[in-house]
Amino acid sequence: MKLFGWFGDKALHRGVHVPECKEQTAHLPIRRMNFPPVVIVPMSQHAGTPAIPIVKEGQEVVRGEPIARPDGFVSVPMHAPVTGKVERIALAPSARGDLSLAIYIRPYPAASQEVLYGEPQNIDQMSPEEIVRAVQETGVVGLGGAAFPTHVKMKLPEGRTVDTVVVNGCECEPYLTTDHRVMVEQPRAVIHGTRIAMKALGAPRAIIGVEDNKPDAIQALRDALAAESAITVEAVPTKYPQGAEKMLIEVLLGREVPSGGLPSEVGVAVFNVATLAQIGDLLPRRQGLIERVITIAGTAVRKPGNYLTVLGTPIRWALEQAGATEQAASVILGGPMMGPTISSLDVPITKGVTGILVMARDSFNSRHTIFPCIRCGACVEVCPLHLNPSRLGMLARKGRYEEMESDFHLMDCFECGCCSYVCPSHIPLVQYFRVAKQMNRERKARHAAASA
Amino acid sequence: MNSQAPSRPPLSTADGIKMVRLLGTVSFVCGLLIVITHRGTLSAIGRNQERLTREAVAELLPGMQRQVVYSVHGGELSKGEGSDRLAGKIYAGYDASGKLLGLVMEASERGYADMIKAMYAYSPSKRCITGFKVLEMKETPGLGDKIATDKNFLENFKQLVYDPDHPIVAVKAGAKKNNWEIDAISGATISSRAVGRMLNRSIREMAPLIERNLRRIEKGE
Amino acid sequence: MNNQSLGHIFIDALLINNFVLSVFLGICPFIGVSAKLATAWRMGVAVIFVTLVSSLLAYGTNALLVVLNAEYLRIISFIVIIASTVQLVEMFIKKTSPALFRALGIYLPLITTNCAVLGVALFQTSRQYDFAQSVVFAAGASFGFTIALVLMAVIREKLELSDIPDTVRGTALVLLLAGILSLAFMGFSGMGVES
Amino acid sequence: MTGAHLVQAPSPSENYETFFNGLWKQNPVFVQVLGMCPTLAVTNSVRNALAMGAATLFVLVCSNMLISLVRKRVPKQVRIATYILIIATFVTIVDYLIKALSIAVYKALGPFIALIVVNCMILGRAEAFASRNPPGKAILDGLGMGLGFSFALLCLGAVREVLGAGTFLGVPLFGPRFQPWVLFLLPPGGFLTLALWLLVFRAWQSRKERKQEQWRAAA
Amino acid sequence: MPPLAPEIELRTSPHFHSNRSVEMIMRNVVYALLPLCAFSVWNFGLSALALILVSVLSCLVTEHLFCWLSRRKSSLGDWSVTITGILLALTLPPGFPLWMVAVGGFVSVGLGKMAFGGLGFNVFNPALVGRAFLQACFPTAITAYSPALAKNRFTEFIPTTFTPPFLQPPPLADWIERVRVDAFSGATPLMQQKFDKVTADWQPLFFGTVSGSAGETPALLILLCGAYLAARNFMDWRIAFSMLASAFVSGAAFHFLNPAVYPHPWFVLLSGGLMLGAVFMATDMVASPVTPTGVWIYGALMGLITVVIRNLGGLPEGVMYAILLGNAVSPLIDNLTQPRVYGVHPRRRTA
Repeated sequence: MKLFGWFGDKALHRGVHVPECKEQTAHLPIRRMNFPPVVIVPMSQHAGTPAIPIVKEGQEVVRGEPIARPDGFVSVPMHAPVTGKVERIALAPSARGDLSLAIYIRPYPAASQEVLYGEPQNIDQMSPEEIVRAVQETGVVGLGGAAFPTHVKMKLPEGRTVDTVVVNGCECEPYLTTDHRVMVEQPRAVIHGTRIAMKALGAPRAIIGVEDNKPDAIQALRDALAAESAITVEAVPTKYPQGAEKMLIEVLLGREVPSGGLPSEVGVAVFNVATLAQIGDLLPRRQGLIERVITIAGTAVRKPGNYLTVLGTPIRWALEQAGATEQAASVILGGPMMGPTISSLDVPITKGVTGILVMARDSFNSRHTIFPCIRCGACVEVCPLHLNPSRLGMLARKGRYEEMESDFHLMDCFECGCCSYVCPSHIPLVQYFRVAKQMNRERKARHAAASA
Repeated sequence: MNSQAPSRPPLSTADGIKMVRLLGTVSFVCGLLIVITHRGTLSAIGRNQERLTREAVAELLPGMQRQVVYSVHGGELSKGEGSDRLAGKIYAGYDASGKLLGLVMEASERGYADMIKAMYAYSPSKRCITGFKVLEMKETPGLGDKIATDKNFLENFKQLVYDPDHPIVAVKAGAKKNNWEIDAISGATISSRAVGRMLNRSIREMAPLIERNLRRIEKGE
Repeated sequence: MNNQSLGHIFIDALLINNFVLSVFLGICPFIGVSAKLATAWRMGVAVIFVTLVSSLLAYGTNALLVVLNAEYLRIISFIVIIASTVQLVEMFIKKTSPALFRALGIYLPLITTNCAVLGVALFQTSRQYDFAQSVVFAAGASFGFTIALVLMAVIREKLELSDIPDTVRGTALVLLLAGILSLAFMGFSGMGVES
Repeated sequence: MTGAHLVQAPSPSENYETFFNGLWKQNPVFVQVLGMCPTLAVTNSVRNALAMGAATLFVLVCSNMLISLVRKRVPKQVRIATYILIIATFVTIVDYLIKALSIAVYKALGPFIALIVVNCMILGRAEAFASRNPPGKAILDGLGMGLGFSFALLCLGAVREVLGAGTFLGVPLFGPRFQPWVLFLLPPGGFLTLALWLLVFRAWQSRKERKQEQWRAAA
Repeated sequence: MPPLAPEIELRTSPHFHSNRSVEMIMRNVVYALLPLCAFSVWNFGLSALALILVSVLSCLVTEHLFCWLSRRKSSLGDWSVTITGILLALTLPPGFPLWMVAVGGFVSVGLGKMAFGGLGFNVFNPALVGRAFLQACFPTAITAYSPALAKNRFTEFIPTTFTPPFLQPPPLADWIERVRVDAFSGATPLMQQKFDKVTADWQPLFFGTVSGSAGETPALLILLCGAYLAARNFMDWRIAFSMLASAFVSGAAFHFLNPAVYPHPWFVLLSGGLMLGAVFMATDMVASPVTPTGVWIYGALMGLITVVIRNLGGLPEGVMYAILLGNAVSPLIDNLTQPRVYGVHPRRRTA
């Protein structure tokens, strides 16, 4: 709660101001990372059904060649990130902790790594349906972290229209600067991708929302746009979690996505800038997604920066390249607000990984005693969804998970972490909510099993 | 009581008669018991009540030998308790020689906690209140309830003048200047003032009636 | 005759001499039915209903008893009135609003032994309230009961999320809370008395 | 409204047990939490507490006896009505008796004498015990419960009078400069004192349980 | 890259954390209360100092005792009990017998806080529970006020301060006669207004050089300390503001209905414990609602009750009762004003 409200309309009213910590990498141009000795391509790098391998062990693959086909509509193909030999197809650990099927490819050290696969296609002559199919072929998923297949977002349910495409260039998580660098270095790809998305959805206009702590990105995009009128670039005041799609829609358009609903219900589709940059880049050449930009930063890394990394690169390799120091004590996949710490370095970088933070011990003041909730209401003030984390937390402590869902909208929470961030009692609210959601899911599954 | 079964089986006529008979018997026994108690205690209760008021009146009118009760009906005075137990009452007290010592009346007023009920003695000849006694109250113990016990406070009512031009009123402790004022108990202003108001209202209502009927009362008719 | 104004009587029964918190009537349901807000609220509504009806009936009955000079039957007739009022209200609600009946159903029989209801009838008689005063008094008393019950229920629901020490849990806790609430309600004493 | 207690019939093995059950083990106030209203309302002095206890004891014993006498003839359907009728009768009787004996006590207890009718303890004993046992036992049960109730009232009354007024049965205990804790005479004091007694009772019981467990563990 | 192996840190997000903590908030409230304590000592002398010290000490000891009894770690470190102690002292008359203060401290912490499970779980403001207990217990002693700026206040104690335990405090009238510097008669400005319809000037009320409870008099200083807390976001200014505003508005309504009886709204605002209550006690986070709409309703309700009790009730002061009643209603307010969750149409209430 602040003494003075924000009277400007285009800003997030809730949420928090977190330390940005972006100066470490924001100015560093994207560099290519060396290929690892082995790449691990999991079949499930996206939300939806896992892909099905179409290669065999021992088979040679060319960089860019499809190696797995989608299983159904809500699924995407995988492409070989490197030219090399399929070493084995086996279960591999993932960052979530469980095992999933993956294709291990050993790159040929001497082979050309130019992408030879793919052929040009003329997008202007394609129908929206054809674009959706083409996007699925590229294997592009939401690169902002959610990893939801992009073509699914481009396919509207019957009778629904989208009037605005919102391009999410906020990147509100501290430390991360991948989207920032993509906007600065590839503004044309972003805009091209935006046009493709508009065409696929039949949307007459698009807004690129960029937080005002990235003036160079805004400038680059505006320069690339020239006199174009259908696409506009809007600077929004920096605040976390503005990069969440519901929040950005509210800030830019003043529309509220119904609880449990999709943005298309209010005529909006939201895409991450990096996602659209990839589409703008890959679609005309009919190529697949094989690499992405990640930020490697943190307090225990010698060469922080934005690295163009082939998908499937083991994190251990990536950290060796960036030079993690002796002090490194924890590795966070993604940003410090929502990213999980990982326990194993032998998991690969997948399509949804936006960054890797290598932190020295005690980089965060996280060793506090937990006090009981003193009902200060700070969490209620910051929750972007207007939930009541204080009450939710107290219910969670007593194990009253069902009530949390039925009466206090637990399922709306997207775990942005604002409540935990501000809590003076240091209650790990978000963690409570994760547990509660999981317990509810398990209970429902049990019920379903029992009634079946 | 949740043990009461909500569903009842249908009753036959014989059952019904049995039930009525039983209830009748029980009611009869109960009624008998009540009536016996009522009859048995009636005189004791009457004596008790009479003694209570008598003692209170006697305390307010020292030296009283004989007491006559008048009841007030619509601005008229009539001798005896009367049938209407809600009517106001005036107790007249006489000394051994039959001279009127004073009149005792009841008054009540909202105090700090609940109604304060009190009796006071009034001397028609001196036109002043000569005694005061609290009958019932729930004033704060140790504070407001001093109106019944505080010596200095009760001293006020030894000679509190009824003056038609000046209302009886409680003033701040120690600020009493006129003999129609009451020195309040410090810290118990509200209770003290309630007493003042009570007396003022009651005496203003009763004094004209008493003036009119003074002759009768003096003779004890 | 009692000369108090209707407003006084209402405020007095509602706040100053709240039936539960300072006259100690209806303590059993106050302790027993105050664990959940929803049930407390329904109990409160049911009590308001029954109290108002039985207060009217008790007023009439008392007048009759006075005329017959049979005041020794007062207690018996009052308790009979209340028991039958509860039955009547139950039947009436069942006929007119089955939904309400489902909500209130299980609370209605409990009201028979709620001393607040009998208390209203006895107090209005002993204080010699007239008809309007009786109604207002019954309304104030039953609203006061409901207020206390609802307040206690929300507080107890809140405390369910707290780490109450084991020794205090249960009736003792409710009584402690009632004590503090009663302290807070003392602020109303002397209300409306000229100072 | 603790219905569970109402159907808890005491073990009928011994008269002795019947009597002491109510006095201590199943104490209506401290254990069963019944009859709260008079417990709180009239315990601001020992005298009132004792008078109330005696009145309740009288009603309880008499109604238990009468109900036990007619128990075999009462059909289920009119059971409660009969009990209430009987209880109300004895309450009326006690009302008049107190009025005849002492107006002062009568005034102090006020409508709470009449409210004995709705004391759930009495109806509870009628339903749970008197209606299932012969008169002798019913009287014993009534005595036990009534004395247990009076004992609880005395406990409260003693604390409240001693602290609140510095007196016991009207006799000053501490001399004139004692500062009375007026709160204990006021309604909040009733709640707090009862809460305190319940805590004491609870603590005592849990200690006993702990000891028994230890004893059992040792054996 | 060899590290990470032996003692890897596994945390859950968010890894960032603001630097605020309960201990820090509570400590700052204590800082904000210290000027009030200092003023109180200057205004009332040694007795006020003894009062504050004994009150804090008894609260600390009680909390420690209860922690020990329940075999928990001592919670003195979170400073919250210190606040309770100071607040309790500031609401008592400066010459309040110390043994009663100790009783009050014990009741505040024992009954008002630890019985409910300690910090974060108390339903009512602990200091006010203690104060209400004392008010009901010792109505005479708690209305025995001593004059402000008395002579010799730094060299002698108010005679009632060292009353032996369990005995009544001696009467103060003679002592007041001896030490007073103005026409003080033992009544605070509020009492004078209530019973004698004498309304005090605003300057002494504003600067606090009047009789009253130990820390409630300096309106200006309380506002400044509150402003510090509000500016550093350690206090919900909306509660204090809405309570004061509502008291002002309802006070004005009464005043303009009958100016002869009811005081001017400025007097309502500056006199008695309203400022202290609104700024430091109504804003007690634990006992107030958390919802944004709720806090406004909560404050407004307390302001209204304060004025109603002051103007219509039997007591000169109603802030304490108003806040306790507000505390009691606050869970209900919380339930009824749950924020409308983003994307949930139409407005749905959760009970």
